[in-house]
Formats: sequence, structure tokens, C-alpha cells
Amino acid sequence: MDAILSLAAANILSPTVLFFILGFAASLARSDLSIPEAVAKGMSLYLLLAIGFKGGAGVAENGLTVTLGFAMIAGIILSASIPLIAFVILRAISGLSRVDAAAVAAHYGSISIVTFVAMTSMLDAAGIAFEGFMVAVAAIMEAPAILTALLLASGATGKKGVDKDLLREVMLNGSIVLLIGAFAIGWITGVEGLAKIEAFIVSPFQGVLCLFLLDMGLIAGRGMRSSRQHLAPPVILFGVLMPVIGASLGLASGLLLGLSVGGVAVLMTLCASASYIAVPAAMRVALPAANPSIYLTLSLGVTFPFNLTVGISLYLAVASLFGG
Amino acid sequence: MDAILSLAAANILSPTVLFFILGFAASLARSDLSIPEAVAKGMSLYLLLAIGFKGGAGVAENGLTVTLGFAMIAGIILSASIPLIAFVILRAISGLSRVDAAAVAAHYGSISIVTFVAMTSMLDAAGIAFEGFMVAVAAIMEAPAILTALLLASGATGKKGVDKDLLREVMLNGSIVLLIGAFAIGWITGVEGLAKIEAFIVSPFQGVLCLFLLDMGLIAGRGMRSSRQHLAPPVILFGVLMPVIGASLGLASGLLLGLSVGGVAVLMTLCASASYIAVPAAMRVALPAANPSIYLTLSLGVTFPFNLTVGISLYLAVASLFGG
Amino acid sequence: MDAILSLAAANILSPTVLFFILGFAASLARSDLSIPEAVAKGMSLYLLLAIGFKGGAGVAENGLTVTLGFAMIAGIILSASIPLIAFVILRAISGLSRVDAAAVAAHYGSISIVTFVAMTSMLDAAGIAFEGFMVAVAAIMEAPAILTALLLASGATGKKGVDKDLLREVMLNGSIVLLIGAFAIGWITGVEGLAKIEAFIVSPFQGVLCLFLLDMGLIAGRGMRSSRQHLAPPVILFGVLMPVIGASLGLASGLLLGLSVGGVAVLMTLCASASYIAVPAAMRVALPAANPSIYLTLSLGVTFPFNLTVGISLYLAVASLFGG
Amino acid sequence: MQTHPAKRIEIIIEAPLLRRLTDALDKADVPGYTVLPVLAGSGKSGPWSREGQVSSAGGMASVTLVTTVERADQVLETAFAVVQPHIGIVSVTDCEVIRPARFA
Amino acid sequence: MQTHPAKRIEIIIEAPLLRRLTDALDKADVPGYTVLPVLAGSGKSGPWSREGQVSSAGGMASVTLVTTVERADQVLETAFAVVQPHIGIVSVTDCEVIRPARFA
Amino acid sequence: MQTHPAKRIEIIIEAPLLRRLTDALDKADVPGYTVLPVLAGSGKSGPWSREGQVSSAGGMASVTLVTTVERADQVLETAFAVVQPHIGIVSVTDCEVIRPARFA
Ligand SMILES: Nc1ncnc2c1ncn2[C@@H]1O[C@H](COP(=O)(O)O)[C@@H](O)[C@H]1O
Ligand SMILES: Nc1ncnc2c1ncn2[C@@H]1O[C@H](COP(=O)(O)O)[C@@H](O)[C@H]1O
Ligand SMILES: Nc1ncnc2c1ncn2[C@@H]1O[C@H](COP(=O)(O)O)[C@@H](O)[C@H]1O
Ligand code: NA
Ligand code: NA
Ligand code: NA
Repeated sequence: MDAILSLAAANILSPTVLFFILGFAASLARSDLSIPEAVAKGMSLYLLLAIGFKGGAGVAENGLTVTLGFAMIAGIILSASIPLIAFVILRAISGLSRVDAAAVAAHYGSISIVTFVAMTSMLDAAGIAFEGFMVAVAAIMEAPAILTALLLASGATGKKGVDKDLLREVMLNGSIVLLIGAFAIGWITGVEGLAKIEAFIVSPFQGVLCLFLLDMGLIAGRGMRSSRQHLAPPVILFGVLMPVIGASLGLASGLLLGLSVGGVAVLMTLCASASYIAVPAAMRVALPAANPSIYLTLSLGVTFPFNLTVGISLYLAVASLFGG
Repeated sequence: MDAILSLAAANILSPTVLFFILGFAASLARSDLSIPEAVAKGMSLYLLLAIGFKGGAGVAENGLTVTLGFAMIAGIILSASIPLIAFVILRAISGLSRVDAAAVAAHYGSISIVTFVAMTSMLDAAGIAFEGFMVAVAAIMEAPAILTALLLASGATGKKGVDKDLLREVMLNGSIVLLIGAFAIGWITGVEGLAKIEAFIVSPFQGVLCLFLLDMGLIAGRGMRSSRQHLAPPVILFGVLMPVIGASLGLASGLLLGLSVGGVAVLMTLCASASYIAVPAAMRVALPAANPSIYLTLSLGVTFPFNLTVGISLYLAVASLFGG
Repeated sequence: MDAILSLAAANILSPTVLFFILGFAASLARSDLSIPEAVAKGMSLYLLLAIGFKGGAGVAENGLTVTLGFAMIAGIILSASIPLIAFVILRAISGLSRVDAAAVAAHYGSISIVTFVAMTSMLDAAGIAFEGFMVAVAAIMEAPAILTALLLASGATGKKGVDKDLLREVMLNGSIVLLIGAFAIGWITGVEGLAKIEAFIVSPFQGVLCLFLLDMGLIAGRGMRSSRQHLAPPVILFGVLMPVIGASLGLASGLLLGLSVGGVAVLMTLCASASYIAVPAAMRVALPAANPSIYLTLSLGVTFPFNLTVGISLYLAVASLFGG
Repeated sequence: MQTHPAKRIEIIIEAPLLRRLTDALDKADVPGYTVLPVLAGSGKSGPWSREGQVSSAGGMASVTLVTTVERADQVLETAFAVVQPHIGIVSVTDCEVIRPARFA
Repeated sequence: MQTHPAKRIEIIIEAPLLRRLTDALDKADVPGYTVLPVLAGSGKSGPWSREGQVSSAGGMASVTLVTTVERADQVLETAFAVVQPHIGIVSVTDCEVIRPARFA
Repeated sequence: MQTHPAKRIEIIIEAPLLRRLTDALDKADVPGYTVLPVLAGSGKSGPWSREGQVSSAGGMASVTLVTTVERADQVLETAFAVVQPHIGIVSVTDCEVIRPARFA
């Protein structure tokens, strides 16, 4: 318990989290502080490229184990099944319509790459290693949740099966392609490749992350300010409860797979986090009747801050407890 | 005198100033060289984050003295009173209308953060220390000038008192919030925090500043090309005279406060510089009758180049003379 | 031959080239991966500033030789005459109209700065020096080709002489101004100036180049996808033949000038590469009847990938052979 | 296709005033509006361009609003109250829409 | 100057749907269209802004299309088929063009 | 609200030509114009998009100009002289404005 608290305290007082809080507070106070869309997207691409590449270079260095394959399969199953749990809970406690509940559920099966980054930064700072291939697991967990959600919604929308175009769009979503592509390039070019671009993707990483989290704080705060009325208390409760449930599933799976402590913590984080790029866009196309204010605000305004400030410390502490 | 000249020569031949001159010349020659708005804004955010954070980390390292409080108060008084002097001079020599004179005056009471950066870069290069809290003084000096200007203009506009919305907008202006926020985060996380993001906010700083000054040169040149006709010779004269007057007030205040040589030079620079972000936007809202071509061109096309090329060397030399 | 092959293999497996291929493949697969225009332009400005500055600092360090003058003259002659050859070949084999052929020819006389960067990165990695002033040669080769092309087209368009406005636009094109300007500033501030901004323009350079080449791949792939039908096989053939012809002329000139092995390789690359910034814009203004799909796709979708993956290794190997 | 007459109102306004305009529109309970970025322009007070700008001061924004013929006048008055002391441009065009209920 | 009547169709649509709309327009062989970026907006589902966004989900795009009076209806139907289940705004305005052949 | 008839002219033109067009408009002493950025488009010469572009060659810009009915023809001729050899789109719409003096 003490360990968790001191970990959490150190995390909350890190520059990255403080910049998130700054952005959140600035938005709530209606400051006009804002980061241009192009710069925000540029930073997002940078983060994807950097973590993909570093993950791949890590695999090149440490070699590939059979665990990778099992971890990928576990990722697919987790991503596809977590929305079921989320959906059931939502229908039981939240009063959201079938379509809205399905759309929200999709986000929780999928993952948030910046939460992943927050956890791995914490691990790096603490000197705890984790499997480089977890990046690939993160990428593969983006999509399956969407399929589950569409099946869940089909009762309400009456549409059967999944649009082929949508499937292609989701699989070839820019962030997935860049993450997987950079991972592959990191793997191919290995430590030598990493050495060439280290000054770009490693040294300034934490600083870029601060600016990016400032932006996330600004958007999350803006969402909370303008869409609070769409989030009834049970919905907000779901937004902090669901990550803990997801993390528990991640913990079980990670232990079963025999991942390192760092790897378990990362898998917990993936299961606990909710998508904010690929899934919202897919939901707008596939489930136009679902209210974006609900799923965007819940994912970015409730679950992301919870994970960033409290969640990741908790997951790491628990992973250490079980894995240590 | 010799010291001033050699300082000025070294300054003018530094990459940052040369890139400003390149941009200025390219604009005058009607080159289509331009930096996208999003990139320019991104660099501006970067500079604010970096200097705010470094200032805060400096305070964390050196501890807080009572001087901080006095310096803040001095900043508020200077910012609020310099517009009065500027207004009187403008009305006496320039032939500008009451409203235009008030709008211009507001800019000179407020500060230009990139001029501040130019001075602190010069100090860093020369190995001269300055008080980290000067960043906070810079932030607090942004706003008071606007109130004075609105009072000065109220005779002409007939409006009494200051719009509450405007007040909030000015106090929560994005650049002020980021500067103060980053300062606070730097202070909280201290040297340890700085170490984490140093590779982002310290190492590449001078390079980013080059690109940013190229942009400032492009905009200043464009303003001069398209708005020269709005600037009568006495107005231009004001644009180089007023910084020197402001700097003198800064010198007196700095010596009274017992600041270090670097601190005095920085306070002189703050008083000498004219706003180009917060104040122009506030003027467009509050004094729509004032001509933006005059205040924007004067601040960015006359006073900023003067300070960058000649002013800051002069202020440092004078500060050394009095403070040494 | 072996040397060429291993050079080519190492080049193709470098992170930069792999990111280009990733972008190209993502576009062909219709992924929505994309880099905002502002970020792409920002990176382009960064690359121009960095190579210009480094070139100038190189000249400051190594002093100026008479070769610089001769190399500049050679650059002008090559840029002006290569379009003639290109035009004759195109008219003989491609079936393009006079205007289209002239527009394409202009691109091949001019240069691609990112191909130049790819070659110099290869040289840096291999520890082979080259003349810093080649940057200035690159800049001067941008424009003459356009004049030749307009003369070639004038038979078809009936317009005599060249529009003065266009001439000014081409000479003061943003990328030329920044390249020359940064070169001059690098020269003036020398090694000392370089030291100040090294952490910005040297260390992260390769990483930025990766992201930039990802973008080039995305655009090239998009062009190929949407404009393939405008490129008949003989036109594509021209797109890989012409660089080799250009490189041969560059080889002969480089040897005549007595350039170093690295210098010869760079001159070959300049002659082999096709413009994608200054010339296309000039063609749209001056030759509106020419189809942009042809010249843009050929330059970016065929010749650039050829040079990047195969060409530059070939040119360096040949230069080593003759110059070694 | 069955269409219904409506009014399209377009307002070009100084960028620093944008929030005041949208706040006023929100308060007047308009059916919706869309803001387009503006790159450059020219008028009595000379040319300007957003390129390279860090401050919003030197620039404009464009707000487009489609509404029913009946509500147009009220919307115009709301908008004009904000724009009036400023240099903003307001223009109104007749148009046709497909789902009129959206614009009431 | 001699001008000819034509129709100007403007569609505001959720950004993630943009490609579907343009694909449909391409398939329907329309004479051309132009996509403008959109910065912010507000409607029944609340306000939004592109500032700082990394996902395209929270945003709209605007498509402008000029066509002959004869073809307008077919274009409208094509567009509406994509927009219909969504929140998109479609408006049609009478306009005049100089080179009518371009828009057929 | 009291409004006055005016003309709204919209020109979509190749981005590298933009400066020539605005220079011509400035010379013709038009009351003002506003330039909107354009993201993507499609026409006889195929589709294009500004995403990731570093050159202005593959792209268009949009110029909007409101003017009095009387001056519209002269403005049209000025614009068309620049646009004519090119692929630009020019359309004219009737509109209403509030402050007609601004547009003369
Ligand atoms: N007649 C017009 N048509 C379109 N935009 C205009 C017009 N007049 C002014 N504008 C826009 O409004 C801004 C300010 O106009 P002004 O106050 O006349 O300088 C200009 O820079 C243009 O962006
Ligand atoms: N009447 C309108 N005029 C202009 N744009 C609108 C209008 N109604 C909606 N929009 C745009 O369409 C988006 C979605 O609208 P809604 O579904 O009503 O929330 C809004 O955020 C606006 O960008
Ligand atoms: N009918 C149209 N409506 C709107 N924009 C058009 C139209 N035709 C062409 N455009 C725009 O003009 C560009 C060039 O057209 P084109 O010369 O037909 O390829 C297109 O890519 C579009 O951006
Ligand atoms: Na999850
Ligand atoms: Na000042
Ligand atoms: Na060439």
C-alpha cells in the first residue's frame, strides 16, 4: 500500500502529469490556450513512430520468444471480449441506449496509446524492463473491440454483418499502420538503426510527451466543460470502474502468459485504457445514432485522467506484488 | 562604449539575429518563403513552455527571496504606468488619434516574450546569471497595460469601465497561462524534472529560436511592406525612442529592487519591449476603432527589430555599468 | 559491382528508406495515414535550414576555393541543358505533347533537395567528405531549367519570352531563399554558430528525415494510385532512364571540376534528381496546359523512389570507382 | 429531390471576436453553425495573412449558418449586435435544404 | 460578362465520412468538387472544435460542388444517400458561372 | 432587418496563381476579399489533397468577394482575366448585405 502511494505521488508530481492537469484546468477556466490541430497530430505521429521503433529495436535485441504469439492471441481475445463486459455493466447501471452502450463498450476493448506511453515512461524511469513486443500487442488490440461492438449494436440498428469498407478502414487506420510499420522497421534495423535516430526518438521524448499531454488535458477539459450534462453519475462511475475491471483481466492474462512484471503492468494498462483515435472515428461512421459526446467525453475526460493520475501507479504496484 | 559595440556586433552576427534579418529581407523582396501558422504557433508554445519551466526550475534550485514579491509589484506598476508615458509622447509628437495612441501605448506597457528570450539567450551565452523568477514578472506584466490603455481611450470611446469578459480573456490568455503554468511545474518538479525534459527544452532551444526568428522576420517584413504608409516618421521615431525610455525605467526599478546585473538587464528588456500576442488581440476586441496596421507594424516591424539588433546589447551594457 | 550491391542493400535497409517504403505501401493500400500539411512544410523548412547552415559552416571551416565558382557555373549549365536532352528523349519515346514534354523536362534539369539530403546522409554515414559549397550549387540549379522549358514550350504556347513576375517568383522561391540564406548564415557564423544550434540541426536530423520520407512515401503512393493511368510505360521508362543520363553528365562535370569523390557523387545526384517544389509550382503558373498529374507523379512517384532506393548507391559506387 | 427554402448566413469577423459571436449565437439558441478557417484577406484596412502568425489578432474567421426563412431575421440581429462596432462582413443568401426540421 | 445559371451544392459532413462521400461522388461521375477544412461548429449534439484534436472523430468537413441545373438533382441524391443516416447538412444555392461546360 | 442586394463571387484557383489573382484584385481596387484554405478536391484532372504536401503546386485556394451589383461585372472581368487560361472555377450568387457602403 505504501509502495502504491509513493509511486502514485511520484507519478502525479511528474512534469507529464502536471502538464495534463495544467491543460485540464486551463480549459475548465475557459482560457484560450490551444495547440494547433496540425501540431497535435504531428506529436501523435511522433509518439507512434518512436514507441513503435523502440519496441521493434527491443525485439531485435532480445530475440523473439514464443510468448509473442501467445500475447498477440491474448490481446485479440481481450479486445474482443472486454466490450461484452462493458456492455453488460453499462446496460445494467447507466441507462444508456443499446447503441450508445455498444459504442462506449468498443472504446474500452480497444486501447489508448498515450496511456501505454505513460506506463512505459514510468517503467523506464523506474528501470523496470518490459517486453518490446507489447507494442505489437497494443496495435493488434485496437480493432477487435469494434467488431464486438457492432454485433452488440446490431440488435438496435437492424444492420447485419460488418461493412467491408469499414473493416478495411479500421485495420488500415493511420495510427495502427504507423505503429506496426515503425515496429517492423525498428526490428529490421535493430540497435544500429536506433542509434541513428536516437537523438530524435529517445532524448526529446519526455519533453514532447509533456506538450502532448498538455494538449490532451486541454481537449479533455473542453469535453468535460461542454458535455458534462451528457454524463450521468453512473456513467462517470463506469468510467473509473471499467479500467479496474479491464486491468484485472490484463493481470490474469499477463500472469498466465508468464510476462515480466513490466509486461504484466503494460498489458493491464492496455486493458484498462480506452481508445480515443481509431474507435471514435469508426463509431461515427458505423453507429451514427450513438452520441459522440458520451463516448468521447467518457474516454478522454474520465478514464484517461483516471488512468494517468491513479491507474498506472496502481497497475504497476499490483503487477509488482503478483510478479515480484 | 567599446563593450557595448563589441556586444552589439556579436549579437548582430549571432545565428538567431541573422535569421531574423533573412526573414525580414525575404519579405521585403516579396519572396514566398513562409512558415505555416500551425508551426509558428507550435514554436511559440514551445518557447513559452521552455522558458517558463526553466525559470521555475531555477527558483526551485535557488530558493525564493522576498525580492520576488517586490519584483512582481514593480512589474505591475511599470506595466500600468508605461502606457501613460507612451500615450503622452504619442499625443505630443505623432498626430495619432486618441484611440490609436491608447492602443499603441498598451503594447509598450506590456512585454514581448521573444525579446525576453533574446536577452536571456545573450545572458546564457555570456555566462551571466539572472533571477529565474523574472519569468513570472514577465507574465504578470502582460496585462496591466491593457487596463491603462482602456482608461486612456475611454474619453474617446465613451465607454466607461472595463468589460468583464475582456478582463477574463486577457488574464487567461493562452500565453500567460502556459508561461505561468510551466513556471509552476518547473518549480514543483525542480532540477529533477528539468533533467527529464532537458533534451527537449534546453538543447534544441537555440535552433528553434532561429526558425522562430526567421518567422518573426517574415511577418515583420510583410507588415512593413504593406503598412509602411500608416507609419509617419514621428511614429517610427516613437518606436525606437519608447524602448529606451522604458528601459530606463526598468533600470531604475531593477537597481532599486537590488536585482543582479542579469536581472536588471532582463527587467530593462521587459520594459523596453512591446507586446505582439496578448495586447493586439485585446485591442481588436476592445478598441475596434484603432487601426491594427499601426500598432502591429510599430510593435513588430520597428520596436522588435530595434530591441533585437541594438537594444538588448545596449541594455546589458548599461546594466553591467550600473550593476557591476 | 559487389561494392554497389552491398551499398545498395545497406541503403535500402536504412530506417529512412524503410519509412519511405512504409508510406508508399500505406498509400497504395488506401490507409488514411497522413501527415498534416503544416507539419510536412515545417519539416521541409527544417531540412533546408539544416543543410544550408551545415554547408555554409563547412565552407567557413575549409575555406573557399576557386572550384566553388566553377561548380556554380557548371550547375547553371547542367540545369539549363539537361531539359533539352530530356525533351528530345520524351518527344522521341513517350508520345507526350510538346507542352507536357517541356514541363516534365524542366523538372529533370532542376533538383530535388531531399534526394540531395539522402545522398549526403549516406556520405556522412560512410565517413566520406564532400564540398560544403555543393549546397549552393544545389540552390543555383533550381531555376535555370525552368527557362529552358519555357523556351521549349513556346513553340506550342505561342508566348514569346518569359514573364518577369514568374522569373522573380522562381528566383525568390521560398526554398531557394532559405537554402541560400541559411548557407550564408552558416558561413558567417561558422563553427561557433554551428555549435550553438547543433542540437537542433545535427543530432535529430536523421530522425526528422525518417518522418519526412514517410510523408514523401505517402504522397508518392497517393500520386501513383490516382494518376497511374496518366503514365504510359515509355513515360515510366523515362523516369528511371533520365536520372542515369543526368548522373552521367554530373559525373563527367564533377571529374572535370576536380571535385572530391563525395562531391562528384553529390553532383551526380543533383543532376539525376527531379524537382518537386519550385518547378511544379512554376509550371502550373506558366504552362497551365501541361497536365500536373504527369509531371508530379513522374517526379515524385517514379524518379524519386528510384534515386532513393537504387540511384544514390549506384552514383556513389560509380563516383568511388572513377574518383578513388 | 424535394427541397425547402432556407437562408444561408455568412459572417466574416475578426478572429479575436469569434468566441463572443459564437457565445451570442449559442445564447440565441440558433440551430447550429460552422466555423471555417480563413487564410488571408484584404479590405479597407489593408491586406493580412495568417501565415506564420502566432497571435490571432491579425486575422478573420468565417461563420456559416443555415436557418429557416422565419428565423433568419432574429439570427441576423443577434449576429449584427456583435459585429456592428467591428469590421465584420455579413451576407445572406437564399438556399434550399433537404431536411428543414434541422434548421428551425 | 456573359454568365449561365448553375447550382452550388454545399455539404457539411462528419469528417470520418468524408472519404465515403467523395468516393460516392467520384462514382457518380460529378464534374468536380472542392473540400474545405472546418475549424469548429455547434449543433444539436453540442459544440466541437478541431483545435488540438488528433482523431478525426470530433469534426466535420465541408464539400462544395458546382454543377449544371440539370445535373443538380442527381448529385443531390448521390450525396444524400451517404449523408442521410448521419447529421450532415446539405444546402443548394442558385448561382451563375462563366464556363458552363466545366460543370456538366 | 434592413438588407440590400449584393453579389457574392467565389473563385477557386490553382494555389500558385493566388498571388496573381489578389494582385489583380488589389489593382482593380475591389472593396475587399477573403481567402479560404482548401483541403482537397477533384475534377477533370483527377483528385488531389493538401495533406502532407510541401509544394503549393498540387492544390487550390478559394477567394470570396462580396460586392455591389453594379461593380460585380468589373470584378468578374478582372478575376476572369487571371483565371481564364487556367482551370479556376468562378461562380456568382445573389446575396443580401447589411452595410452596403462596405462593398462599393
Ligand atoms: N467585400 C469583401 N468581400 C469579402 N471579404 C471582405 C470584403 N471586405 C472585407 N473583407 C474581409 O474583411 C477583412 C477586413 O475588412 P476591412 O475592414 O475592409 O479591411 C478583409 O481583410 C477581408 O478578409
Ligand atoms: N444550421 C446549421 N448551420 C450550419 N452548420 C450547422 C447547422 N447545424 C449543424 N451544423 C454543423 O453540423 C454539426 C453537427 O450538427 P448537429 O448534428 O446538429 O450537432 C454542427 O456542429 C455544425 O458544424
Ligand atoms: N464542379 C466543381 N465544383 C467544385 N469544385 C470544382 C469543380 N470542378 C473543379 N473543381 C475544383 O477545381 C479543381 C480542378 O478542376 P479540374 O480542372 O476539373 O481538375 C478540382 O480539383 C476541384 O478542387
Ligand atoms: Na482497453
Ligand atoms: Na514593455
Ligand atoms: Na536534375
